[in-house]
Amino acid sequence: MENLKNIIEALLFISESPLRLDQIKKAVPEADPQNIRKSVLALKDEYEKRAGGFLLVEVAGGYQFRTRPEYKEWIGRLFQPSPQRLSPAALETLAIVAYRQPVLRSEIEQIRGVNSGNTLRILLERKLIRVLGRREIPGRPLVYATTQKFLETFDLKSLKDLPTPKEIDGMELTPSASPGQGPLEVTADEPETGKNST
Amino acid sequence: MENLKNIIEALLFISESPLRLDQIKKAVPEADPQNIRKSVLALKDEYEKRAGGFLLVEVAGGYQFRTRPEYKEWIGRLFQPSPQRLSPAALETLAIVAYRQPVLRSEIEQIRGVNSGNTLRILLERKLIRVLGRREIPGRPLVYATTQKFLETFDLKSLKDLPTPKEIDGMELTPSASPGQGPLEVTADEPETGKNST
Amino acid sequence: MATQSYEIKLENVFEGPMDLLVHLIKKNEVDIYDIPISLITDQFLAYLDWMKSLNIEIAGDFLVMAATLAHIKSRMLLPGSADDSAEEDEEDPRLEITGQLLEYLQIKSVAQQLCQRPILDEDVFVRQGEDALSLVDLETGVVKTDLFELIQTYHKLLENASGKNGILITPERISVKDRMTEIIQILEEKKTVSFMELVAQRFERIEIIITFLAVLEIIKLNLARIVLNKKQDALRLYYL
Repeated sequence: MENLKNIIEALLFISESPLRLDQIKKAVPEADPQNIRKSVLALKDEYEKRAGGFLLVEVAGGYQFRTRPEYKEWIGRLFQPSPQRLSPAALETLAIVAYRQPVLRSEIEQIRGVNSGNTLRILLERKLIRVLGRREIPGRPLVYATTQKFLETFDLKSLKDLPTPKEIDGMELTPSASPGQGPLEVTADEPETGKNST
Repeated sequence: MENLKNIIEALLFISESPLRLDQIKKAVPEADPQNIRKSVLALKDEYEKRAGGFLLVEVAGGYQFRTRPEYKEWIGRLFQPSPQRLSPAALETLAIVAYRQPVLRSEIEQIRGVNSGNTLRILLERKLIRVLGRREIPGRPLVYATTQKFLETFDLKSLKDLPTPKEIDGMELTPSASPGQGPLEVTADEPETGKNST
Repeated sequence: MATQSYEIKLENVFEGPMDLLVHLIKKNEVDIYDIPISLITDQFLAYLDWMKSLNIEIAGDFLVMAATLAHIKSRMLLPGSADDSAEEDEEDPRLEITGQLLEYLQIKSVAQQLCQRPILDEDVFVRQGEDALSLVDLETGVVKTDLFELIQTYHKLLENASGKNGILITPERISVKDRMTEIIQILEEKKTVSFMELVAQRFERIEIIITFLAVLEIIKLNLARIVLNKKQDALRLYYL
């Protein structure tokens, strides 16, 4: 297929959300998966070299065209102002959910030291987190996790791409420094790709 | 302004509708109108020569990026089963069925205060609810309940996982806070990348 | 007066007791692994007093932290635990707060780094949707919504409905209806189930009663048939 790269470019161009390679394969079943991959990477390269107004970015498990950050000022002038920035409290809560997922509200509050119901609600409304289910312990509390939109919003390829916490006071921060704390528990039925392994 | 062409490209890229030159001028007032025009035409030329997946076309008095028509077949394959939002009325009815099941139409209408036959039909068609049977009271009304697809759509293991209104009360939910965000797509067969993978 | 109003603004900077604690530790430039607990506790309490004097309502979370600090301080004063000779066998009571602080600082650092990334719709933008392509297939079509939207909708309905026609707005934790749904799910899977199986995992009397009521209701709805097996002296449900 000599026009495969063009077809993929058109698909990426029109898609609202990041396109995964398997989604592309579904639209172009006649193409070889290897060639699809190659074409996508070639496109990514091309746009980087071209250094135009937008780039092909790998994000949330797929690929998406995005404008280059340096042009946000002009875009902001022409289009609707973006949604309100997340408050430091909301960001903190989000960071905990991201790192400790699947996580309970009580675990979040233990780390933050404050009631976090309100910030959880805001994050749920903004679809950055979601209710994953319940933990089978007394009270059957709700379990929270981040969403696909979280990855898209913060330009993350996957949860493995989360930033690592900075070292504090020049010393390695090990979770073991917090003895007997709940959030580090690993439950058998819930795999934790999201957790950072220190 | 040496990056004018890039700024214009970014603006054209994210715009939903064709951009007129005067609109571009509004976003980049520091640029000379002559240069804006030149940059747009240069971009148009560039994309034509490149002959990729999309082009910059002059349309409706402005300029817009559009996929090349020859790729519509593949685009169609990718986007055919496009996720559809439930109307607020349908969501309301679904919420009542979910929390009150098994439930009668008359009970739904008592809570909503409006005729709900139509939304029930839509939900039945979409296989989110089903007829469970009839209640043995005068008129033998139909009894409704949610389906397996309902659970899949909302990513629930079972109905027991449905959060209770009380839990949301605990989050200090304010009715005024409405989600103005793009909804998260929930699909049954495509696991999210954001989700922990096994 | 001018300085006071300035300080009130400063107060808002603290998200909670952890934030205040971090502030105090930074201000005093002390080692997080060797917190002068007495000094920090005093300053923490002084801050609460100052808030009180300004008639600022102190959140319970701050009081909890104050109590924790006071408790650690008192344990440090116990013979044997404060001086170095005791070491090893007795854990430093400050570890409790150190661990929490480290964890909190870790999260803060992550939050900050997340914030610096190119954020969608703030720093970078994507093309707006092309809805013209939507073709809806009712049978297989996926639905664009999420759980929170569903709960929120129900919550609003309840709020609007409260006080109207005296509608019951507080569903029981384990209601007959819930139990019915569970039983029907079991029946759909297995087609048949005995009453004993249904109550096997139920230890509380109320749960057994509710199960029984649910079974009666299911039979009333003509959803299942109940048969008494004389040999085994057991009731068995068959899905219709």
